Amino acid sequence: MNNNNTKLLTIVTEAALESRLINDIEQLGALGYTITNARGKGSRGLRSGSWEASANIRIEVICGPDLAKQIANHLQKKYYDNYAMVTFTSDVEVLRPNKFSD
Amino acid sequence: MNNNNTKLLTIVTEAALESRLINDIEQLGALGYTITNARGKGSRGLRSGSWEASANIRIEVICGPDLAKQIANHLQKKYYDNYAMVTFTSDVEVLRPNKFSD
Amino acid sequence: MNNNNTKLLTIVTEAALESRLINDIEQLGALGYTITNARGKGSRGLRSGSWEASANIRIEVICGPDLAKQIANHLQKKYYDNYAMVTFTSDVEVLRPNKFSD
Amino acid sequence: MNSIDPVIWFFLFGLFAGAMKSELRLPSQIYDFVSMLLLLTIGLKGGIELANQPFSTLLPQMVVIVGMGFLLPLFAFPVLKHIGKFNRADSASIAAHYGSVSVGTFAVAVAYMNTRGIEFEEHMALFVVLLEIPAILVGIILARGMSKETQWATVGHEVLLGKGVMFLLGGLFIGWLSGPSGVESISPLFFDLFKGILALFLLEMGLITATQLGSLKRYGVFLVIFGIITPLVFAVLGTATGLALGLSIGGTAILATLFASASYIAVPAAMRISVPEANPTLSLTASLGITFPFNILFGIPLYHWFASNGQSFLVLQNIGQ
Amino acid sequence: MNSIDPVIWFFLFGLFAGAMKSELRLPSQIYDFVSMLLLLTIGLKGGIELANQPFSTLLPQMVVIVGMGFLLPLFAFPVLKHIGKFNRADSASIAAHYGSVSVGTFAVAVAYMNTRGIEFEEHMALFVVLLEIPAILVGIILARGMSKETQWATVGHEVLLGKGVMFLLGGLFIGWLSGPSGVESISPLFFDLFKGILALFLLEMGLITATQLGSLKRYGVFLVIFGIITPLVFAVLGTATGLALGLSIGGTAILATLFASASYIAVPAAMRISVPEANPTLSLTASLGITFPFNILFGIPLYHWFASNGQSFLVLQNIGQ
Amino acid sequence: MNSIDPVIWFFLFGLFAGAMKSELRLPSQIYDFVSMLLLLTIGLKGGIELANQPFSTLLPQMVVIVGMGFLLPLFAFPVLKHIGKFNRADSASIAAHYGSVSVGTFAVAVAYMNTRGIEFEEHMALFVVLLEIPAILVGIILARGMSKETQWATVGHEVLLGKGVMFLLGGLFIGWLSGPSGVESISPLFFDLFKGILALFLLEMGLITATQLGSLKRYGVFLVIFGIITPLVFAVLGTATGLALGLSIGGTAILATLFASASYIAVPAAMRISVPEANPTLSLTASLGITFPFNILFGIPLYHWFASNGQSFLVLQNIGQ
Ligand SMILES: Nc1ncnc2c1ncn2[C@@H]1O[C@H](COP(=O)(O)O)[C@@H](O)[C@H]1O
Ligand SMILES: Nc1ncnc2c1ncn2[C@@H]1O[C@H](COP(=O)(O)O)[C@@H](O)[C@H]1O
Ligand SMILES: Nc1ncnc2c1ncn2[C@@H]1O[C@H](COP(=O)(O)O)[C@@H](O)[C@H]1O
Ligand code: NA
Ligand code: NA
Ligand code: NA
Repeated sequence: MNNNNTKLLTIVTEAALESRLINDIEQLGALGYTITNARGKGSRGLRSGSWEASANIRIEVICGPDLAKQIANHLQKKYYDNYAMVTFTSDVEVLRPNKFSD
Repeated sequence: MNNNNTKLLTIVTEAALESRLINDIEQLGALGYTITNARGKGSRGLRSGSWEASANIRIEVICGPDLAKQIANHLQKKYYDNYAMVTFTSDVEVLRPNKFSD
Repeated sequence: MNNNNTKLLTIVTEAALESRLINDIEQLGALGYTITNARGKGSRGLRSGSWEASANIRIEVICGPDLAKQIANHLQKKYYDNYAMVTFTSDVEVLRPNKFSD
Repeated sequence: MNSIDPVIWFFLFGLFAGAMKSELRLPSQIYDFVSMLLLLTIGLKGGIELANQPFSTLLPQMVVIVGMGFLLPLFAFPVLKHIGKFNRADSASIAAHYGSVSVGTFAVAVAYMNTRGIEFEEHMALFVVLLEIPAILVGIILARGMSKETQWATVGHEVLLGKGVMFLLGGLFIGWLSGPSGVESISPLFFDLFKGILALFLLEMGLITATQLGSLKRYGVFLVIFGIITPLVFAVLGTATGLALGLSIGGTAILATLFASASYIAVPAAMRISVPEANPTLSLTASLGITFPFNILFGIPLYHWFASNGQSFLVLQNIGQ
Repeated sequence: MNSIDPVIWFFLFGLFAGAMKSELRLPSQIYDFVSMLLLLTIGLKGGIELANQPFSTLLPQMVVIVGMGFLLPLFAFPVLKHIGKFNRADSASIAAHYGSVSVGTFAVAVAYMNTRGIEFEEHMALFVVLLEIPAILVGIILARGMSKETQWATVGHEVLLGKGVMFLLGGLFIGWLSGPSGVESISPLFFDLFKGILALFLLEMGLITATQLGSLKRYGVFLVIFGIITPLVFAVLGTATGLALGLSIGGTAILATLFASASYIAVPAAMRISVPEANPTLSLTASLGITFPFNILFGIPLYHWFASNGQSFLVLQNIGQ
Repeated sequence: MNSIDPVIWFFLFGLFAGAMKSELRLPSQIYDFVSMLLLLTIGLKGGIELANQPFSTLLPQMVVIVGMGFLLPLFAFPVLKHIGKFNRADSASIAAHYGSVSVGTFAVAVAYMNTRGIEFEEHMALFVVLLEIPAILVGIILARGMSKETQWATVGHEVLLGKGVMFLLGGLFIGWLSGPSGVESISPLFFDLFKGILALFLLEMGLITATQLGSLKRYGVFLVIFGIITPLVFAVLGTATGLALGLSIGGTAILATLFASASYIAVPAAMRISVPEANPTLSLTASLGITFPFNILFGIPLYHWFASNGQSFLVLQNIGQ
């Protein structure tokens, strides 16, 4: 594991945003993403996941630190005011870092 | 990303504990959490997730380091003896750290 | 939290590999794992999760740094050429590190 | 006691289980399955009627219904904005919910009529589909104005290709293209199981409604009053429309129920994307927490009474002339 | 060969697929769906019978059944503790499992009687509900003593509002309130599909049972013997009770089956929360890995034989007097 | 217009919804549920026929069918390798897909015959099971050679214990062991709902097919031609085989459809594990993106025409002799 400069950006948000977010993330340059279904609670209240309207998703993007920052800032500007959304970033090591950034 | 003092606490445990754990976590002061369904194996054997009795959940809490420690210790004391449970903590960066701790 | 030498290895790959991977991971010495269902996109295209053939899983293994490296290398050698697969590693703190490595 | 339909008991059971914070829960995938079956079945029923009757007979009625679909949210909007003091986006979104229809409420009304052997025009299911969409468009225009910025292509995509509308329209076309005899082979799943599936759907709606009740006190008394008065007023409009169109008593009562009902599947999804600044909890609390239970518990019998008396009134008038 | 019910083959198929480590798997959400339908249907059947018969006729029987529900775990506990050498919590938990009932086993017994045209009292479904709960309370008391620390409100919440009990009680009340004619419209889903749904449920139980078999050797021979002897003894008690209550042969055989059966839905969930120090693998291995297959494969025909011979014995005695 | 079966409309609806990138989606768990029911039902039907007829009558036909199951992929392989210029693994994998059968296509063919009142031998369902497996084995051998390294035990495990094959075989054995009267009690779920369940399955297949269409242009024109010519050629072989075996017109048409159909459940799963170097997108694009829609939209009526004309031809020949 030869690189410590790769980031894992995690986004937890409303399931209704899935296709929009994927569009945004890909347009900003991410080469991949992983999605899992989730439920939770935060400043916008309980999202129990019992039906579409209250379902969350959890998106993970492995990318370089600049892109991670860029995506997070873009999402904050575009969605934070109106949608339940949380993003956080952590350091990860990958075997082939160039797979995750052009 | 202006802060390196936020923690991500992850708890993997039996689905039957969901409502209790949420209670505990909120009472200790967490402002939110995210839950996904999971399955797995550990010291208490295989939990295949094929029915309620063997289903796991994976709870994530973003919070300050003190609260993370406090929650982990509380869970250890209260549940480790009798339940399948694993907790781990990692460093994360968030855009608005004050969202996750009072 | 008394230890900073534990790793969280995350593997995102095709659901069809589940039983094989678990076998491999356990044989290499991991004491546990956690699995969630996922979908995503990467160099091998979209895996929408709408049926078995396109479903992903997300496997997490908490273990020592050597084992993490060993598992990641083993998977790279055995599966990267033919399967959609991504692995990444991060640092985690656990309460009882000896629970995760012999 | 026997006069309450068992599907209503399923709703109350869900409400109770939710309010008691029981462990009872339906997996969201099962909710998806059950609501898909419900939407497809109603679409199929509407489509079969389209196949049964010459299109030209139905067209005038359809035009009137679509017209009312555009009007209803326009009635609700000023009340919400000026009396309710909601901001523009919230007013528009709530208005769209009430201008549109609730498929669950429709299904309960149909069950009500069937149980009592009350006849109604089978093409009411077609009206459900017709009433679903106009209010969404009006809601978006009310929120944004007719600004050029609005990406109408995207909006159209969101509205028409949303899950709820797609299943209804898909069922409609399949029913229309296959006709009553063609659909026979799939009727055990879609028609024979319908009431049972509706029972499960209502059980889940009860559970979800229970979670909405918590937000009720936060949003105060106006929302409660609005959530009860609006269906009553709209039901009167629906009764008048039904009688004007020459519908039977049963048909008129169902049309009144449709007008009185508020969407909680298609509209919330569309608003979330197209009017994101509207607070979704607000509209769902009203439509699901107040209007839905009000309609299925008290509204439908009342609207039936509206329709019967409205028609007697017309008959008397005609005699008087 | 034709004498084995197809639903049993589904169980054996699941068992085989699980034992062979095949890729065959039911999503947990489908298991939830199938078990929900099963529980609701049995509750509904019990409720319809409550509506059919004057409550006063059933009350004496109900009191006896509830009383036995409290007694059965008390018989099992000392055996587990003193002969089985299990600790207090484990003994209490296993005793609660065996004192309570298995809804799946009940459904198989009903199918057995139906296939053979054997009559039984329809209100047996009511007994399922009645027998579900008392053993849980006894189990908790056995584990903790009557200590003041026990938060009985929480325990009551856990027990009554657990998924299994809620669905059974919900179905019961809905069936009771709607009556046989009211429930007719939902019968295609809940009653016509019942045997098919039971088949899927048993397929899944076979898969799950296969995973339990692995733990068998770890827990040794006592558990196997206990898992076979207890149902036999409890079935004798059930036969005696049924005959004492004047039940038909079919009814007596079903009551014997209920006594003989061990819970694997409601009780494990309740024990996990209320007696957490009990090892859940232990009780599930016994109830699901041994007693469940024993009962549905061998037990039910045997208990039917118990009931027939018990009644002949009574008849002979009466003649002799 | 009425001549198109409604289940086909469901497929086209899914295709449209997918192509328009609508929000319509079935949870994967519901897809699992629906395809499980489909596979079990077809297995059950095959098994019932095994119980109905003396095994010795069927055996010769079964041997021929299995033989053809081994032969078909051998015909496809050289075409793929030498004309299509695919590498060894891809050629072998695609050949295995086309040598095996599609359960969905079979179900549509059965629906087609039923709608038109065309008789066919009920044991065709048995042939589905028989044709499922041989092509997989041939595919693996074609990819790897008969090398000693191949862990045939593992391969056998993968093939026989894969989900699709297990459900078919499980249903087959249950149907066989229970017989037609035994299976009656579970028929409301497995048989009465069959066409409805098939409709949902085809809706989902439409959605999935839409996602495959995107890869079509990437893989060029050979794959499209192969995906249409192969079913035609194999259908001719199937017609000949059917007539040779003395099957009815309906039975011959269904056998032709089976030969013409390409697997997208059992074979992809087996190839992914046993021939991992084969590109799964390639074979699924061909089998699901081209051959499946071709067969259900155009193929089945055509193969019916093959069978009718083939038989007339035989009759004429016999008269001529
Ligand atoms: N402190 C937190 N820890 C973990 N997840 C959170 C936290 N806060 C919010 N979330 C997740 O993010 C979603 C949106 O958060 P919010 O915008 O704060 O309502 C919630 O529904 C949770 O799933
Ligand atoms: N080493 C590990 N890595 C990842 N997940 C684990 C590990 N050990 C346990 N788990 C998860 O935590 C659950 C409870 O663990 P345990 O209490 O050790 O049985 C398991 O069912 C797994 O889902
Ligand atoms: N950059 C990325 N970030 C997050 N997840 C990824 C990324 N690339 C690939 N994945 C996940 O890993 C799976 C396999 O990746 P690949 O082998 O690149 O197709 C994908 O289906 C995604 O779920
Ligand atoms: Na309305
Ligand atoms: Na018992
Ligand atoms: Na074929």
